[in-house]
Amino acid sequence: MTDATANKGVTPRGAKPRRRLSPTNIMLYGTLFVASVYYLLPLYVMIVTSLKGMPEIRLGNVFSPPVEVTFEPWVKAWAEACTGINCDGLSRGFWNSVQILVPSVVISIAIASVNGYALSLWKFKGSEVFFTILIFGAFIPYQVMIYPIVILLREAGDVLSAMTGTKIRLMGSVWGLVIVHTIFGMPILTLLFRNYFASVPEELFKAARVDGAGFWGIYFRIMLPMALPIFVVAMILQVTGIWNDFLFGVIFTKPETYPMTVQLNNIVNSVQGVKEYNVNMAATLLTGLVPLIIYFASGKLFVRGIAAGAVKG
Amino acid sequence: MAVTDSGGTESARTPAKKPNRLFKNLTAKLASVPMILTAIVVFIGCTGWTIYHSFTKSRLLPAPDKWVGLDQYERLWSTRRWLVSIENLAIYGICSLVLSLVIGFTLAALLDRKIRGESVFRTIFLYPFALSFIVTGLVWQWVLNPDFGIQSVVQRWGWESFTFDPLNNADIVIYGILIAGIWQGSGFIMVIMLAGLRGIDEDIWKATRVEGIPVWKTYIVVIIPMMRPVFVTALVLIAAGIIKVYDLVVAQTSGGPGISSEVPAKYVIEKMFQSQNLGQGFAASTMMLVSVLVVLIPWAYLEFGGKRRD
Amino acid sequence: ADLEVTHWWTSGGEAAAVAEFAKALDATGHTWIDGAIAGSGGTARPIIISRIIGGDPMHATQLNHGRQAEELIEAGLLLDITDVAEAQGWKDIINPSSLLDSCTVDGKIYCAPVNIHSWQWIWLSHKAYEDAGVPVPSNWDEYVASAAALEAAGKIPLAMGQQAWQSSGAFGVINVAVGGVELWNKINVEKDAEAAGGAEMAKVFEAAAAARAMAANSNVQDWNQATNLVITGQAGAQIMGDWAQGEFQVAGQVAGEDYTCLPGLGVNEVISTGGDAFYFPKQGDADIEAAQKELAALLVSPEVQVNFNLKKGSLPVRGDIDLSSANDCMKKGLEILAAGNILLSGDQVLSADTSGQIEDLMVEFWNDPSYSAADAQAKYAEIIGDAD
Amino acid sequence: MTNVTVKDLTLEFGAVRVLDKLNLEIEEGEFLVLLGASGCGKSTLLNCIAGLLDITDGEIHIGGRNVTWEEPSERGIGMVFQSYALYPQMTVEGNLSFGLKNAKVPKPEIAERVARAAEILQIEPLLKRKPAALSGGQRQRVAIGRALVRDVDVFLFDEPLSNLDAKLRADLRVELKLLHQRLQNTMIYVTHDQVEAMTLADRIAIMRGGVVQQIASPAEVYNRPSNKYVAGFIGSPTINFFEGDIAEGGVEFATADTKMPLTGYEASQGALSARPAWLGIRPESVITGTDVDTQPFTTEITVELFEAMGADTLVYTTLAGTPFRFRMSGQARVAAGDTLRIGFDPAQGSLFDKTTEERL
Amino acid sequence: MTNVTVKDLTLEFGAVRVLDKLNLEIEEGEFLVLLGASGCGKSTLLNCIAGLLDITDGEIHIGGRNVTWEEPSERGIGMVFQSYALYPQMTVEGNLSFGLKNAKVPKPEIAERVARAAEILQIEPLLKRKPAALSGGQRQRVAIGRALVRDVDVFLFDEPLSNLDAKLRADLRVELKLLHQRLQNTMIYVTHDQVEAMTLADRIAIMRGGVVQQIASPAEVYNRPSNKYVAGFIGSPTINFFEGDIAEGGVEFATADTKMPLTGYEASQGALSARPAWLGIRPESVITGTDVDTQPFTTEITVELFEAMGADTLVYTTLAGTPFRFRMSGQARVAAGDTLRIGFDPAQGSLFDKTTEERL
Ligand SMILES: Nc1ncnc2c1ncn2[C@@H]1O[C@H](COP(=O)(O)OP(=O)(O)OP(=O)(O)O)[C@@H](O)[C@H]1O
Ligand SMILES: Nc1ncnc2c1ncn2[C@@H]1O[C@H](COP(=O)(O)OP(=O)(O)OP(=O)(O)O)[C@@H](O)[C@H]1O
Ligand SMILES: [Mg+2]
Ligand SMILES: [Mg+2]
Repeated sequence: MTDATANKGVTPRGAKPRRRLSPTNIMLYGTLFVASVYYLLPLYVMIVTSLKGMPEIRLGNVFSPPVEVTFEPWVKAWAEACTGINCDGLSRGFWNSVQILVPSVVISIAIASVNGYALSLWKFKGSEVFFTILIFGAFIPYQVMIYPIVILLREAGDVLSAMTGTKIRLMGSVWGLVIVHTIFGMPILTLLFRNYFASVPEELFKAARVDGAGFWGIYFRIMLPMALPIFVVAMILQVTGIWNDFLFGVIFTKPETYPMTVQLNNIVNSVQGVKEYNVNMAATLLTGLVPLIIYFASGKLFVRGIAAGAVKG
Repeated sequence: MAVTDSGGTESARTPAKKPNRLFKNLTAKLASVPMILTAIVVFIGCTGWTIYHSFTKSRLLPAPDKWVGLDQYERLWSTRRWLVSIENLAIYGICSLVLSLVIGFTLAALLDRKIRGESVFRTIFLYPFALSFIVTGLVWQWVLNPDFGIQSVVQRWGWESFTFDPLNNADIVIYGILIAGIWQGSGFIMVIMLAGLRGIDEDIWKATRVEGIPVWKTYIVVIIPMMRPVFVTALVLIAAGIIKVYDLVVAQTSGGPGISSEVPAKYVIEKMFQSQNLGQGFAASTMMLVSVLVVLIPWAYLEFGGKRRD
Repeated sequence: ADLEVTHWWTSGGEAAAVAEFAKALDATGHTWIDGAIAGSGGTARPIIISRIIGGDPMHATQLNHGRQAEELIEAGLLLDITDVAEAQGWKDIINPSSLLDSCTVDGKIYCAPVNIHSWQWIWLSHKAYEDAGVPVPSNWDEYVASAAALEAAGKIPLAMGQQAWQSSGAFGVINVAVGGVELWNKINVEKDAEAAGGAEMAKVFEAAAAARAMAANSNVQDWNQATNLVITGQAGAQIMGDWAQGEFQVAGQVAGEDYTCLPGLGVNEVISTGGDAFYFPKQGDADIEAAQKELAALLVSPEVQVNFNLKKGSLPVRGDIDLSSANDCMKKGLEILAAGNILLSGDQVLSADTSGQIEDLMVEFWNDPSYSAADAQAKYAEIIGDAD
Repeated sequence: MTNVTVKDLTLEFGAVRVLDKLNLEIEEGEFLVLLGASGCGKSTLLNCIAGLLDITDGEIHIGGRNVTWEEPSERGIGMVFQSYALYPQMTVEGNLSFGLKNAKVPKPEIAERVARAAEILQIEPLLKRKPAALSGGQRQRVAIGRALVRDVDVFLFDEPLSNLDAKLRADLRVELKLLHQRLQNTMIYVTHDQVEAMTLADRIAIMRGGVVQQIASPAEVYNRPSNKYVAGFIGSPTINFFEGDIAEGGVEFATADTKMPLTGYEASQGALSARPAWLGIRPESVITGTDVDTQPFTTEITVELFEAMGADTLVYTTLAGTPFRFRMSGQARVAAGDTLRIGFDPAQGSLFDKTTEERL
Repeated sequence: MTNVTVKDLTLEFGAVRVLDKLNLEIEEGEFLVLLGASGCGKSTLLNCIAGLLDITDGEIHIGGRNVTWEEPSERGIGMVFQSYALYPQMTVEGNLSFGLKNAKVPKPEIAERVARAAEILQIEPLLKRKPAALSGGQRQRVAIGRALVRDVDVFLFDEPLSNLDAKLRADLRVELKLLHQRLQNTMIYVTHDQVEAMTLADRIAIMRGGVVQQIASPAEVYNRPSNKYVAGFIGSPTINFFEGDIAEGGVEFATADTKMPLTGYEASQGALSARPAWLGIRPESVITGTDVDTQPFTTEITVELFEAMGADTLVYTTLAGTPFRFRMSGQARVAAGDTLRIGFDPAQGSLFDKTTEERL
């Protein structure tokens, strides 16, 4: 209506004139902008703080930009900060985290995708029951499970040792941790994959069976290549989840293999006199870097994958 | 492997006989063994183990023979800290459920209005999800610090009496945690909502425009009801997160000031390991489980029981 | 062999002290693998216990000695080091002997005590009192009287961290100082609920309530941040165990000049003899067991004791060593110890569960000004009544 | 009086020009069908008329009013979508009344209008059901009803029947035709089904690449297609084309080996002159049996393949070097390899210029 | 020799019985079309034959072998799906060779077979492309190729053309017919498009609710439908039914106000006896114009509605109290309200018992 009156006398022709600053647009972008401030503020604070020296922090507020930019805290967080008597910062944890991350992500996704595939295309009696249990499992607090799982892993390790004749320890090895991540990642990932594979046209599955492909043939040759978007989602979720994990990392590893989050906790909680906020923030940013980069790099794929898998069903 | 589902050459020689049910889809069943084990051994077995031991007087080590009946539960429900924890979880849970859905949906709806720079905004809203709760807690502890953070900035701007110090105020500390929790998780909900919105038939939008329905009304009356499955998915994800909230509280307030921001998961952990009273911890975790079931079972019944889908 | 040792000593003074152990062990040809877990025993203990239970234990671990390890010992998960103790004659040298008793189950010794920590101290900042223009008090009552002046000068009278163990520890100190040793023993050792609910104890709670008011503006989390408030003169005092001394030391402050320490709050000069001990989970490997025992012996050896305790600010566990290089505060402690004015520590007399309940109560009490002393006392008596 | 006028309508998606200076005049009460291959811009044009797309250039008038800049809801149009676009969580009644409620029409009037629409469309028993509980045809009827209750002058249909099966499609086609006769509204109807177009339309506009190729009555489009594209597009089975030359004076059409008389051909403008051209002959204009000899052109062919479709039989053969199809009665008995005598009148076909492909 | 035999096939989904003791015999080299309304169990039957569904009861033999419990890939069948079901990430070549690779056929032989199939289907230039880069018709051809390379005896088609547009459908129909003539394989073809059924089939099996209603040649099904359902199902536009009584001796069919002679009616079994019945008359068996008077039954009707579809015109009227449709040539000029004289031979129609609805 406003447009019509505003353009009285002009014969309406061609594209409708759009005012850039229409109330709707102001509302729209205004809201987005305010929301952005809320979401960006902490990141800004982290970056700014990590670039300041301690005296400046004590004087100023968290939002003021650094007067004197220093990379000291970053260096310290990465290579010098002490926990106990080890003063090599986060650097040690980084590779440990990578070593934990890669097998955990690969195995947990591999198992969950096979589960989802079996649950959607090769249903058998009772398969839905197990799936339901799995989904309920997503709600059980991890803490409740730690104790029994510790015992289970110990026993499983003993059983394996007895079977193979060599000493195998699941507790305290990367494999124990991989098992734990696989177990706790399973509910959500399985749901994701199940929904995705359920949306694959059934005829494709039938065609492959007529072509003589079996369970694994169809999985590897047909489904896997098609499921890329959902694999991306699963990968992103697992990478962030496992990278950020503290509880399992600390219980199921040893000092030599502590992941980065444990080092972060140590740096942040080892207060030497005053809290070195700048070092803490630098350490925090460094720890979050891997998942952050993954998100920034694959946000689009993530949204697409979610649309393909999570939302249906 | 004597029998395979696809190779099945052996069964081909005895074609007229119906093969044994058990060996049907054998590969599928074998491939599901990890899932079956997880479901039965871990989720059912461990839960059962935990529930059983909640009736014992287990201290540092599980003591299945020291049966004490409901003692642990009686003590649990007479402990102030547990009651506070439950109350906090309820407040945090309801608020974060509602706010996550509202914020997630609103942002998704805004992004869906064919705006410029959609991917920039989307990334901004989503990135906190990449950060752990520990990091989230730390950063917000810092931002909400009364001496350096928002409060001091506003005061420095000249509004001297401005106070915003949720983390040191027992009455509102849980909302301070909520701010951080929402910050971390709502982006993910937004993405899910966005995906759901993208799945809405374009023609529905056209139909409402032809009928002259205002945009906001279309969202509320038409789009949201159509997105029911998406909301359910989001709800499940949020709820699963809420019940587990622990790291965030530890990193941000350690349950303080006092016990005003305690949560059940923290109670469980501390009773189990710090106070070395496994029985008490198990009783508390059993109660958490029960509350999950109370919410989940009616939902599952409505969702799957009433009408059989696919 | 490589010996992995877990502990939660990560603050400045603590880490320096641990480094002494490591140095000593490395000198023997073994390697100290440091498994520090920051964030106090609360964070570290679940990790330590799950690893021991899970069959993947570290080689040695810090635990507060006392009742925490009882069940692990009963379950046969910890190494018996009686032979080391006998060879080294621990029975004769460990002072007070209660420390060794806490390591003993059924006549066998399972841990090596490394230090004595006592809670009964208040640390006063000279700078703060200077700024406030009042003299440094010499006992609790004077201190309470000076609080108003401190506050007027913009100081926090009492620095308190908000971790639960600090709340309950500070209460214990006030309990001993205000209520006396006898009352304390009655409640904590004999678990006399009546005494806990009695009139004398009511005074203790009143005093704690007063302290609560003085600490109202102290919104730091960690104990050493609170100590730092005292060191920098922002706060007048902190009730904290002797480990706080390490922080003063790292900050280069001198007892008597920059700060004053009053054992037993200057009222009842006793010290509790809690402390840390190292336990050695069973490994099932003879070589490693030998190394573990070597480490046990090393921890109690005179030289290591001196070096460690000087850095840590705690008292050595042996009475036969010369600590002439110790500072004022430590010397005060040593004197009290020598005089036998000692008290068992809370860890030794109460189960972790009861301590946990008291901690819960105290953290609530300290942080909630509306929680009346009487209510808190009633709850306290209830807990003592249920204690086992 | 013209009811809907589209003047020089241009629409671009980014750099792609989907509609190109398109002009269209639709009379009041007319049933206009937009017909064209997939992707030719039919839906786009309809959406522009509805105001659902912002046009790049041009004007749109509805009922004499320039509505170029008006909102869809103010243009006096109702629209029916291919996917029905019913609101799934509302009952049929809710679907029908939603727009009215929103426009603050008084309750009794809403009830009355819904009742009337339901009666017209015979969906009264369904009013309390949700769309999920309706069959495809019922849903389509509700979608039409939603436009109906709004009492608009112009109905826009975007392939409203293409999601339905053949039988239902035929039934609803008849219903739509009757509805139009009853309401006498202006209707603009998009489809790519030519049977729908032929049976429903007062006029058909055939589109190709964003441009209208021909706009005329179904018979005209069928019998006198304005160019080769239209001729090939309309008619099933497809028209047969011969490539050849028109003889001087337009008396004859000559392919490499065959000559066909053109006497009586109605040229579109002026007389026929000698030039290369296409001759299009529809399969159903071929005559067999006893009447063959009445035709100006007769020949003998060999049956290569035949399709018996019940009512008709389609015969495939080669004539003048090109594949040639023609229709016979369903009762005819033929077999591959049979020789048949057929005849037709080339002057009843259409001639197209070889290069411009325009009808001559 | 029978190639595919289905014996007492029963299939239940939970409590729902979708196929009910179904029997079917298909000759070697025969082209059998399964025709029926949506949801009648056509796809289910096909899937059972292919081994993709576990049957509840019964037996399936292919080439004389009982394959009831064999894997799909071992049954010697190839299957083509409605949605093509091409593997999207493989090239055309990969799609064609996937089954062979699974069967461990030697490389050179795979290459040879793929080349042959590609040649037959004329898709050689497409071999390196992925399905996404193909048009609908090309995809369908690849899908057929996938069955072709496997050198199977029996081809199963599940509505292979229904996703294509009308034009392409007609073209591929012809190609399929030629392919069958060339390969002489057994083909079982599911559709609900009757034109496809009529043109392609050697025999048509008409299904309804999991039961076969009639199985016969297209002409037989069209001209002598075994019951009222089949008569109504086959033929477009739909057959007209009159309700009435057969007179004693079967000489006449009488509705409330009209009498039609039945002389010459070929009864299915025995002679016609007096009873209530339906008479079905196909729209295309009605004659207008000069020949009307040669017909046993003539009458005068009023045109109520007509649909001009180019080649034909469909006229709607009322005859003997029931709506009646008939087909005229596309060139006929009629208008609503016109009066026309029409005639037909009721004996060429079909009579159905009033209660059993079986053909008499
Ligand atoms: N939003 C869009 N952005 C870019 N191009 C578009 C968009 N919508 C349609 N097009 C293009 O415009 C052209 C016309 O599309 P339109 O939907 O009008 O075709 P149509 O004639 O309705 O086809 P159909 O019969 O398949 O519905 C197509 O080439 C299409 O690819
Ligand atoms: N997996 C299933 N579970 C339960 N019922 C099913 C299942 N698949 C099919 N049906 C039912 O079986 C009946 C026959 O289905 P089928 O797919 O064979 O029909 P159709 O004849 O192929 O139909 P269309 O022509 O629509 O493809 C339908 O009523 C359908 O609802
Ligand atoms: Mg379209
Ligand atoms: Mg089907």
